[in-house]
Formats: sequence, structure tokens, C-alpha cells
Amino acid sequence: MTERPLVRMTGIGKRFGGVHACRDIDLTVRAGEVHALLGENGAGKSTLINILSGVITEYDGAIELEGQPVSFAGPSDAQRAGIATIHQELDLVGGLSIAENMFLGREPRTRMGTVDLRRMRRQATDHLRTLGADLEPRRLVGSLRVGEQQLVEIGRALSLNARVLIMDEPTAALADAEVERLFATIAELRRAGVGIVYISHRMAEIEVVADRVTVLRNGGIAGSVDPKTASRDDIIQLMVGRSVDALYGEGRNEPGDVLLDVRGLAVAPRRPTPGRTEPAGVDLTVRSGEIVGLAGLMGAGRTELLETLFGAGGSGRRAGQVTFDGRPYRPHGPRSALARGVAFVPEDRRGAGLMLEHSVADNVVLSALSTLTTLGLVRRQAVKRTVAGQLSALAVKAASPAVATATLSGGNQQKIVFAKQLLTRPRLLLLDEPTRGVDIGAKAEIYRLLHQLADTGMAILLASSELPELLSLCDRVVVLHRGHTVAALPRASATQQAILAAANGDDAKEAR
Amino acid sequence: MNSPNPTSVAEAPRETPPRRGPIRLPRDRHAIVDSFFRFQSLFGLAAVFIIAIAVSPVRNGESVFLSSGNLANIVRAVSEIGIIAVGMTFVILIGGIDLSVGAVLGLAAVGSATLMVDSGMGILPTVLIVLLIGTAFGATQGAIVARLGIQSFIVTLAGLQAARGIARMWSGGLGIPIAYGDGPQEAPEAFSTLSGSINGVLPVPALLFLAIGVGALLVLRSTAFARHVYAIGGNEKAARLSGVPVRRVRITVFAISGLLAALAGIIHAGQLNQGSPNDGAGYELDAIAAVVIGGTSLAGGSGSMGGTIAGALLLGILNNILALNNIDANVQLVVKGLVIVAAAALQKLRPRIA
Amino acid sequence: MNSPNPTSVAEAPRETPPRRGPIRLPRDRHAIVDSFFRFQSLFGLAAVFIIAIAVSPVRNGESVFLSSGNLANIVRAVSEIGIIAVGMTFVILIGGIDLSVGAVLGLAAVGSATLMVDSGMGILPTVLIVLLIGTAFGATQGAIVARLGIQSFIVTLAGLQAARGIARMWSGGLGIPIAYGDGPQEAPEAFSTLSGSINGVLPVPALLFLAIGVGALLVLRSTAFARHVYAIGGNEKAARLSGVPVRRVRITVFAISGLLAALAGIIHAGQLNQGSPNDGAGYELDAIAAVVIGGTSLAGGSGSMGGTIAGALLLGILNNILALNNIDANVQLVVKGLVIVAAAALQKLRPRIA
Amino acid sequence: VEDDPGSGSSDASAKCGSGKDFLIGMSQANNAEPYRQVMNDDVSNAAKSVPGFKVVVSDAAQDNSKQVADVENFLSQGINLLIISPNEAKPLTAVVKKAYDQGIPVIVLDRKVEGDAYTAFIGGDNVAIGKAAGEYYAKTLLPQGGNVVEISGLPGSTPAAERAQGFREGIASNPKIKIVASQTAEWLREKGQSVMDAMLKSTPDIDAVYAHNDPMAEGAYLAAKAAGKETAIKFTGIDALPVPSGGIKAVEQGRLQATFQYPTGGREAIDLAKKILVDCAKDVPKTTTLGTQQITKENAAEVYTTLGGKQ
Ligand SMILES: Nc1ncnc2c1ncn2[C@@H]1O[C@H](COP(=O)(O)OP(=O)(O)OP(=O)(O)O)[C@@H](O)[C@H]1O
Ligand SMILES: Nc1ncnc2c1ncn2[C@@H]1O[C@H](COP(=O)(O)OP(=O)(O)OP(=O)(O)O)[C@@H](O)[C@H]1O
Ligand SMILES: [Mg+2]
Ligand SMILES: [Mg+2]
Repeated sequence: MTERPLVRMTGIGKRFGGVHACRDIDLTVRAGEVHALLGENGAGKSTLINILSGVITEYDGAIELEGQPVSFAGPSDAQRAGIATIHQELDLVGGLSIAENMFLGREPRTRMGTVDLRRMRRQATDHLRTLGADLEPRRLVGSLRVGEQQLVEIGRALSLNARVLIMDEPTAALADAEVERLFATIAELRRAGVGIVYISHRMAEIEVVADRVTVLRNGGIAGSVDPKTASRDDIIQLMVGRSVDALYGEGRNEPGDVLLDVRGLAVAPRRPTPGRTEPAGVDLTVRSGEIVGLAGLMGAGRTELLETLFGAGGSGRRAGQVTFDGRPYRPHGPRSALARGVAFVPEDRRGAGLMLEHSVADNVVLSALSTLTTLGLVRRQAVKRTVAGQLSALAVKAASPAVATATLSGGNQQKIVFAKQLLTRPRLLLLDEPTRGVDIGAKAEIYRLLHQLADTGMAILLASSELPELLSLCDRVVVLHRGHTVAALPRASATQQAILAAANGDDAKEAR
Repeated sequence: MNSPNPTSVAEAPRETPPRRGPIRLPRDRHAIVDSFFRFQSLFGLAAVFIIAIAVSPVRNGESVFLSSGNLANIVRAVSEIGIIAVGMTFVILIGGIDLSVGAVLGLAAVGSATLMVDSGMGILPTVLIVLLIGTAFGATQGAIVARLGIQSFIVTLAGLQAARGIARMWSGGLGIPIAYGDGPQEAPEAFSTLSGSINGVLPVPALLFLAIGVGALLVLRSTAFARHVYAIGGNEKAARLSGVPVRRVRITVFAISGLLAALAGIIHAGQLNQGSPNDGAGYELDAIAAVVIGGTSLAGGSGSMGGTIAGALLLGILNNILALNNIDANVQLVVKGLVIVAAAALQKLRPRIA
Repeated sequence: MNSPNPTSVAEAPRETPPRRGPIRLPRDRHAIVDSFFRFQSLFGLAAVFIIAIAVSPVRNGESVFLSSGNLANIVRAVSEIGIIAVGMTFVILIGGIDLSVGAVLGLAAVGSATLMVDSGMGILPTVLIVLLIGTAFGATQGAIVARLGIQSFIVTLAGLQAARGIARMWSGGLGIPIAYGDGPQEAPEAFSTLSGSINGVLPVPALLFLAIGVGALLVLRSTAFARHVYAIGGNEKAARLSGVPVRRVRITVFAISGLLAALAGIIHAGQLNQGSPNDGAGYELDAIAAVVIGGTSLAGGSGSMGGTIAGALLLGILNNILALNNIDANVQLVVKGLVIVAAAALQKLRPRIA
Repeated sequence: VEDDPGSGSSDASAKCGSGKDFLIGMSQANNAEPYRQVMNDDVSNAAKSVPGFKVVVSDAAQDNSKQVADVENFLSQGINLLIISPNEAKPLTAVVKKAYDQGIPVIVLDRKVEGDAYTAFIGGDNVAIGKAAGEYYAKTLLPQGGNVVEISGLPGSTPAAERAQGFREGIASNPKIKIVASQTAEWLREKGQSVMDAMLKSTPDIDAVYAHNDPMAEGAYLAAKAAGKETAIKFTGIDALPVPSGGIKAVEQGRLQATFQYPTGGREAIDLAKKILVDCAKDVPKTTTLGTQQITKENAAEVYTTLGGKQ
């Protein structure tokens, strides 16, 4: 404790207009420790670390790095000072390769002054390997799936060899295997004396990885705890200001008739797109009032399956039978899917879910506009009411419905995507990683909401990489492997081991 | 501690009102800031207007610039560009561009003249056919953009050439004069209303421009179509996944642009009593300039019709005041360049998303 | 059961860490598809080339189109547009546009002629000063774009006007003829090399174009600067967060465009033995067309220099073959429009990132 | 022309007389054409020698609408006399009439407007010029006949049509002269060069190039020179502007065989304006057709000086 901390932030404050994102926050990071930052969506975590990483340059308070006062003029300044950051939102350049992204802004040069592509690729491969990712460094980042992009971001931060490493929800898009590798890497870094700031909404991770926990609430510090001694409930109590019980609901109604019936669905793409796993033999049913989970390893093809069911998948020849509500179902596009009562919450909220620069209200009503118009004219009052209702139903934290969606915290952005699709009053809701980056309190709200929706007869098909979520939320879990259904486990027999074994393809034969 | 680094100011995240989309839900202090900047597209216009009054020559103790005849002339002079710019605004809002409008104007002018003078058609059928041609031309371009996924810049650049070529072939390369009367080879007298004025004050083309501008402004404020337009420009993929009929909207938008360019062509023919295949050359750049000066982003998804109208008027006032002061034509070019940049800079006073 | 789905091969199952072996992307399959599509920008060019051969008039049993003199002429004819397009590619890659290039060409042509003929300067100082003027002009535009955050369309549209006005004022509105010799009012004979050929086959401007094109291609392939350019066009925020000097790159890119436009202007003056302030009118659209036909996206972030070179040659071949066949000028316009769209559609065969 | 309001009753003539200041508006169709730039210069220079004359020039940049607005702006400013070189006849007729009806004398240059609501027209005769060129081909340049290629002006422009028509009339007397190809180079030097490039390939045995203006002739010459054929082919142009970049110099320096003057009428217009405004002349000729001059190597230097070309 006498040791001088690596980073000392004192009295940090930041306002965005009327929003007090941070107020009077003190934070220290010591060499060789993992300091976890917790808090609800919009608590100010990202803002705080944006200040430390030089993204935000106007703020109150002071920062010391190894005792020296510092003030960064920009992100590259902070990088030079030894602070590497994995930002919450994936900020990569889709048109550049993995290696180029990892070394953007500090490309190794050859003696002739050109970029040393070989060295760049080799180092990129090395860094990715420590994370257990074998990605061809020449692949364009735009062709990677979200989890892989996340790994590239992490690899990039590692390659900086920084003294301070900030990770803002690094595992939000990762599956368990990758998370384990990441933790192994973190352990090594900790031994090497790197100070780490770690932000996550996954409590289980915090218990494994954190040395210290600071909880933020409404922009201020709610308290600090020792994860070894504090219970999960204590921490949640600090975060939310109340205890969140019954995170996963119990006591389900009997499901109704079969709503969605998929038999032997396969898509043979006209042109293979690297990195996509199109459905190659999917069988599943979803009854109304039922919540069905989709499990699988990264790249198992869950996203593609959901996209296909929504009419938004890759083009190509389709085989198999899909019926919806007893009638053949073959959407030409999202529009016809929505018209049949099928809604979809995509996994990539920034790329596919939101118009970031448009207002929250504009985003919320987009899908359901037809219900809010008369003769093509939008009914303003109705829009206003609907938006307000939807925002409070999902407890979205936004200064007003008129602010740009980009100004919302990550978790709140996710809720907007959710709100938009729910407004279409679907009969079947397709969800792809719906709680990514959502705080624990809000997650509980969403789960409660999903149960309510199921109770009203809505069918829900949900892909998630968080097994606990699948296990406790779903009536059945369907496991995909390389685009095939390999198992359909009812709630009673769905265990972590069973799902993992099926996902790895171990019991593929038995299941078929 | 505040870090007072001046260069980083622009890059810091700021209090950010959303981009100018259709909705406005004022509530707290955001509302004040927002409604202030809602009129940002008028800053440049107001500034140019005030400067114009200040530097206007005076004749018989009266400001030449402010004389009602001169103001009417200004609006009439920009009315064609303005009408085209209204259509262009839709195109730019979805992130596209339409370079063919000037050539479509020429084609429509030739069409109007030929149909009335050579084919002896009445005004109504002529106008309908010409508007249909323009709409079909625009819709075709839109369909190519939407179906084949080719950038609209290239499609409409090709469209420009094609429309120009067709207009020249149709007219035999020469302007077709429009004489009025009841005889053969004469157009109905009523067509010349387009070059007249209401009460001798408000020129008919100016009236049409303002009517269309206000109409489009209302459409952009309150229709579902407008929200789809903004959504496509904001994030096409998200729009598609939200059930926006992306292709249809896209085709419609280009059709609107073609329609309004054709209308401008009819007005052009009516004002000049001639339809020439070379009419409207370069109008596309003026129209785009009006839209962009009006604060609409070429990246799509943000902008307003009020801005476009203001932008068109700004360009008109600028041209007028330079001419009234007898600035040398070459110096005019330079001054115009500088003023346009200054006006655009003024519109920028609005804070941006970092 | 293991799926024989070819696409899933690339996505070998992710195993738990201990069992992980180095799973490589199957190089071969990707490599074939990749290298096929790497040359996608050549599809349109190849198609037009083949068509040109097919429809070329034949003289003395020989294809006129394929005669070496004709091929050389094609490259010479597009060399100025091509050089401008090379600079334009950088600008478009960062998501900008430069409309001023044609006017800068005119300014540079006037500058070359005036400095050599009227001021009696030697070739080297003349060329240096003119290139400096072009670079400074471009850099100024870039600085306005980067500092004030005004859209480059509007800044360079203003720049176009300004450059044109300056050129007209400088030259008195008339072309300045360049006579060669040692006397006063005469330019050094060496300057006329620009209108000559190497070995009587390869025209000097064509050589310069190809050299600059290949140089730019290498720059784009192998420098850090190029990565920064792509990054800014692809995701400006990511670029900034990565420490890319966004402003500096932006200014540099516009400076390059101005520099190359000025170079094209010098070549223009050398080829035509005259510097006229109206030279280069409309070249910006041709140059942009070359870039876009070459597969570079106007949204920025993706495209290639090879594509641009191919696009410029495609336009040149198109003009040439239409002229060789004595096609009526108006029909030419229409045909050109159609071929441009078809060429762009061909480039689209490439699979896109969803 | 009795009740001619322009030179008659109202404003302008009431104000006419010596020792007064006059504002003359010169509405030019397009400053980008050298011919028109020289016309502007001629007007401005001639006006300098008339005390009290002030000329303002506007550039319509080839846009009829812009030219209408230019004239309207002149009217707002209260010009005393309008000189206009219309972009096209019909579209400018109305605004010219408007000026004329306000009592402002109007001198129309180069291209006519319709009707007779103007004070005077001064211009050349493109058919006659084309014909003169044709006759020169028939009698002097290619008396034995030969293959001629034509490089024409912007399609659809009246001068291009008339220069083509006149030329065909002129060569009619010599049936051995054949026009073997005709392409447009839109009045532009660089287009002249690239069009000639192609024609050199596609058309065998070219004896002469008839270009509708001097810049295109020069462009064609450059193309031929690059192909080593500049001596085998003869080039002629039209315009003969007395400026360093003009056709007279090109003839003098031997690149063109001949060029035919297309007079700008600028000085004549100011002479007329002086008569109307200063001398209060009531009766001025309604139409003045300016003749052409054939310029060949023999008379080039001399004509250049008489036309006031600067060295
Ligand atoms: N650029 C901005 N403009 C306006 N408000 C902002 C901006 N950035 C953040 N905010 C606001 O500041 C508050 C804190 O946001 P922050 O992103 O720090 O939350 P967070 O704790 O990271 O949440 P999450 O867990 O959802 O990522 C939120 O209310 C957010 O809306
Ligand atoms: N080459 C590519 N081009 C376009 N999109 C791609 C490409 N590769 C992956 N994606 C997108 O990435 C996302 C995830 O891919 P995928 O469905 O294979 O993973 P998954 O099985 O859902 O597992 P996880 O969600 O854990 O990544 C999908 O949205 C998919 O469309
Ligand atoms: Mg956050
Ligand atoms: Mg997925």
C-alpha cells in the first residue's frame, strides 16, 4: 500500500450538457493489479476511462502517471505515455487487414521507409496467438465476426506493451473459450507488472479476475470492495442501489402450438463469403410462449441462422422446409418477415442496429412507423407517447428522446435496438446476443420482460454466448455446430457440460 | 484541472444534439440549444443578406438591392436551381447524388418545345408527358443504383451524358423557339404565364419554387417516407433490418429528382420561350452547392429542406449583389468562392459529433 | 456428422485452448478467389478493349485501333485526366472530393506559359513555381476542410471558381501562346519535349502518366501514409483513436491532388504550346469518373490505384473507338453513358462485405 | 424607324449629349471563348477613348438564363446603353425588348435576337465566311481537288452550322474536293488535337483540314505534327483574332495556311454608342454586316497590326 500507484486520478468530473457523467471520482491503479470498474449502464465508466486514455481532453480534476501530473492532448499522447485502451465500441477499419489495424498509426518501417509488412504480420500473428486466435493477419477486418474483431482489438492493445491497460467490456462479444485465454493473458500481464483497469457486466468474470473493485453509480463512486470477501449481492446492491433477486425467472407457463417449424434448412450461397457459416441442415421448432436458446461456438452459424429466418441472410439457394404459423415461410427480406410478425435484434448494434447520429426517438419508432402514421403522415403525439412509454419500460437512461443515440452509453444503446423491435409487436422475436453490454440490473429487467412477452404467447429464439443466460432463461436449448443442429436439449437436461460437448461436435453422431 | 489544449477542442466529445432528422422533441435545455441551431442554415443567408444591403449601390436615394423588382428577380433567377435543389436534397439525404439534373432540365425544355410547337399538343398533355419523361429517367437511374448497387455518382454521370445526347438528337441540336398563338407550330399563349408575374410582383417561377420548397419541407417534416429517407442515409443496413423498403425509397427519391428537374425544364422553356438541348449545363453543381450550403451532409442522413431553400437564396443574392456592384466577372468568381466557403463555415457553428 | 459445406471449411471449429492446433485459413481457395477479384477493376477495361478490337475499322487489313500509333495516342489523350485521377484517388479514398482540379490545371497552364514567355524564366524555376502554386492551392483547400470541417465538395467547388478567376485575371482572359527559341518572349526549346515521344512511340505525357500511376500504386501498397489514408476513409474515429494524424494526412492528400493537377497543367501547356485560363474545364468529372469506374468508393476507405489507371484507360479507349468509327457526336454521348454504367456494373462482380 | 423608343423619345436621348457620363452594360454570352474575350477587350478599349463612357461587362457563362439575369441586373442599375452578344436568339429576345422598351438603346453583337426591338445589330456573316473558305479551297488551296476533313464547332451552335453550310457552297465549284470526315471538337484546341489523332488513323490520305475555328485548327496541327504529317496536310481556321494566341499569328508562323477573319464588332459597337449617346444621332443603321478578310502568309503581319494586335 505504500507503493506509489501507477495511475492516480483525483477529483475527476465531466459534464455533457445537462448530464453529469462523472463527478469527483478518485481512482488509482497499481502496477500488477486488476482494478475492476463496475456500474450500471450510463454510470460513467467509459467516460472515466476515456479521460484517462486521452479521448476526452476537457475535464475537471487531475491525473498523475507514476507521480507525474499529465494531461493528454489526444489518444496518441496517452498511448505514447504507456496507456493502452480497448474501447467498448469496436473501432476498427473494416477495409484494412488485421495486421494493418493492429499497427495503425505506428506501422513498423523497413529501411526504405516502406511498411514492413512481414514484420507486421508476424507480430500480429504472435499477439493473436497468445489470445488463442489463429487469424490470418491479411484478412480484412470487415470480414471478421464481432468476436474476432474483439480479439483484434485486444491483440492491438497488447501489442502496445503498455504499462497501463484499460479494457472496457473486452469480453462482451467473446465466447467462453476466448474468455479463458484472455484471463490467462491477463494473469501474465499482471505478473509483468502491468496495471489493468477492467470493466465488465459479467459478475462471474469479476470474481475470477479482479484484485479490487470500484463501483460507480450516477457518475460518482458508490464504493470500493474486495472481491475476495464481498458477495455478489453486496456488489449488486452497490451498483443498483437495491438488491436484484430472481435474475432469472422461474415458473413458466405451458408453451402453446408450434409457431416456427424449421426442417433441414440449408443455404448454399451463390458466392462463398469467407467467415460466414450459412445454415447447412437446421432442424428446430419454437412454440408460441416458448423461449428457445441457440448455443454454439463462435462461428457455429447462429447469427446466420437468425439472419436467414429474418430474410436478411446471404443470398443463395435454399433447401428445406420452414413453416410459420402453419404456413410456408420464406421471407424475401426483413420487410416481409416483419409483416409476418417476425422481429430481429441484431448482434452488431452499431453496424446493423442503430442510426447513431439520429435521435433516440427516431431510432425507436423506425420499425413500427406504419402503426404511427395516418395516410403516410406521422402522428407526432402518438410517436412522442410511444417513445416515452418504450423508454421507461426498458429503463433507458437518456437525457431526452431527442438526443443523438451515439451519446448514450453502450448498454443503453442496446436497449434502444431492443425497444425498436418490440414496438412491432412481433409473434416471433429473434434475438442475437441481446444483453451484450447490458448491466446486471437492466438484464434482469430484460429477462423479466422476455418472460412477460412469452407469457403473452410470443415465441422467442435467442442466441447467446453466455451459457448461464441460456440455461436459466430458456425452455429448450438448440445447439449448432458448423451450421448444423447437433442437439436440442430440454431445460431439464440442459447443462453446461452437455451444451459444450454438443457445441464442440463431440456427440454430433448421437444427436443426429 | 482543465486541459486547455486548443487543438483538441474540436475532437472532444461534446454535448451533441442529434443530426437534423425529422423529429424534434424539445424538453429541457437541449431544446434551447437545438432550436437555436435549428436555424443555423439561416445564419449564412442572413449574413449575406445584411452584407448585400450594406454594399448595395444606391440609385435615386433607394437601395437598388432592396427594390422589390430586384428582390423578385433574385428569386426568379434561382427558382430553377432551387426546384432542382429540392429534389437533390432527397437524393443527398439518402447518401446519393444526382448529376443528371441539368441535362434532364435540357431534355425537358426540348420536350416541352417540341411537343407544343412541332407536335401541336396542348399544355396539359405536354406538361404531363415531359414530367413523366423526367420521372421515368430518374426512376431508371434509381433502379440501376438500387438493383445493381452502382454508385449514384457514376450512374447519374452516365445519365447526364445520355440525357444530353437524347436532347440533342431530339431537337436536331438546335434550340427550338416557342412562338405563341393558335396556329400550327405555335404554342398556346397560356404557356407564357411561366415568364409572367403574379400582380406584376411575384414571378411565377419564384412562386412555384417557394410552393414546392415549402411542400417538400412539410413532406420532410411529417411523412413516414421522409423518415425512411433519413434512415437510409443514416445507416442503410439498420434501415433495411428495420423493415424500411430501401430499394423502393431509393428509386422514388431519384424519380422525385427527375420529376423536379423536368419541371424546372418546363419552367426554363416557358421563361426563355425556347427549348434548347444545351440548357441547364452545370446546374447540377449549383443545385448541389445550394443543398450543401444549406447544411445537408453529402454523407447522407442529415440535413433539412429549409436549409436548401436558404442555400439557393444565398447563392442568388450573392450573384445579384456582385453583379449590381459591377464586380469584374473574374473577380466575381474568386469572391464567390470565398463567400461560399465563409457561408458554409457559418453554418458550421453548430456543434458536431466527435 | 461432419458437414461438407465448403464455406464452413474456413471456419474450422473453435476448440478449447489446450487442444488448439494452428488452424490456418486454407490459403489456396482464398488466394484464388482473392487474386481473381483483385483484378476486378480490370474486367471493365478488358471488356471495353475486346469490344474496341471487334468494332475497330480496318485499314490495309490492319486493325486501326490496335495500331501502335493509335494505342499511344489513347494513352496520351488520357494522360492528363489520368494524372489528375491519381491525385483524386487519394482524395476520394479519405472520403473527400476535389472539384478544383480542372481549374488548377488551367491555372498551372497559364502559369507555365506566363512565367516562361512573359517573365522569361527557365524551365526548372517555372515548373517548380507552378507545382508549388498547385500544391499550395490544394493544401489550402485541405486545411480549410480539415480545420473548419467544411465538406470538401463545397470547399473545392469554391476553389474551382477561385482558381478559374485567378487564371483569367493572370492571363487577361486569353490563351498565352508558347513559342520556342532563345529570344525574349520565347520558351526554352526543351519544354516542347512534353509534346514529343520517346523513340517516336511512347508519348512523353503518356510516360509521365504511367510513371506517376505506378509510383502512386506503390505508395498506396507499401507506405504507412497509405494505411492512414485508407483508415481515415474507412473509419475516421478509429483512425484518430489509433493516433493517425488525421488533419495532416488530410491536408497532404489535397496537396497531392493540387500538385498533380498542376503537373497536368504543365503537360497541357507543353502539349498545346499554349496556356489558356479556360483549359481543363470539366476535367474534374472525367477524373472522378475514372476513379469511380476503377472501383474506388466515393464513401472513402476502399479502392485501388490500379483501378484508377484502368478506369482512365477505359475512358480513353471508349472515346477513341467512338471517334474512330465516326459515330455521331450525340449518339456518342448516349453510348458513352451506357458503357460507363456497364463497366461499373462489371466491376461490381466482386463479392461485397455485408 | 420613326417611333424607335431606343434611340428616340425617352430617357436616353433626353440625357444624350457630350460632357456627360454614360454607363454602358456589355452582356457577354461567354468569356471562356477567346473570340468573345477579344470582343470584350475591343469594346473596353474603344470605350476608353470616349470621354464619359464607362463599360461594365458581364459573363453569362453560356447560360441563357444567366444572361437574362445579367441584363435584368443592368436594368436595375440604370445603364444608359446595352451592348449584348446573345448566347442564343430566342431566349434573350424578351429581355432585350424589355430594355429597349424602357428607352435604353440596344446594340446587338454577333448573334441576332428575334424581331426588331433593338437599336442596331452588328455582326459577321458566318455563311459568307464559310463560303470564302470554301472558295479558297476550291481555287487556291486544292485546285486539283483532294480529301478534306472538317473539324466542326459545338453541335447545335449556329456558327458551326453556318460555317459548315457556307463551306459546302464554296467548294461546290470544284467537285474533286471531297469532305471525307467530319467530327466535332466543340471549339476546343485540345479536342481538336484528340479528334485529329483519331482521324489520322481512321481516314487515309488527308490533304487538308477545315476547322471551324483557329484553336481547333491548331490542335489538329499538333496532332499531325506528332504523327509527322504536318507538312503533308494543310490547315485552315476561322476567326483570325489579333492576339498572340490567335490565328493570324499561326498563319504568320506557318502552321495554318489561311484563316478568315470573323470580326468582333466591338469597336464598331462603341462607335455606334458614341453616335447615339454623345452625338444624339436619331438615325443609325439597323443592321451592319461586317465583312471578312482572308489572311494568308502574305498579309498576316500587316493585318495583325491594322487590327491593333499587341506584339
Ligand atoms: N458524447 C456524449 N455526449 C453526451 N452525453 C454523453 C456522451 N458520452 C456519454 N454521455 C453520457 O454520459 C453518461 C455516462 O456514459 P458512459 O458511456 O460513461 O456510461 P458507462 O458506464 O460506460 O455505461 P455502459 O455500461 O452502458 O457502457 C451517460 O448518461 C451518457 O449518456
Ligand atoms: N465475411 C463476412 N462478411 C460479412 N459478415 C460476416 C462475415 N463473417 C462474419 N460475418 C458476420 O459476423 C456475425 C457472426 O458470425 P457467425 O454467425 O458465424 O457467428 P455465431 O455463430 O453467431 O457466433 P458468434 O455470434 O459467437 O460470433 C454475423 O453477423 C455474420 O453475418
Ligand atoms: Mg461504457
Ligand atoms: Mg453471432
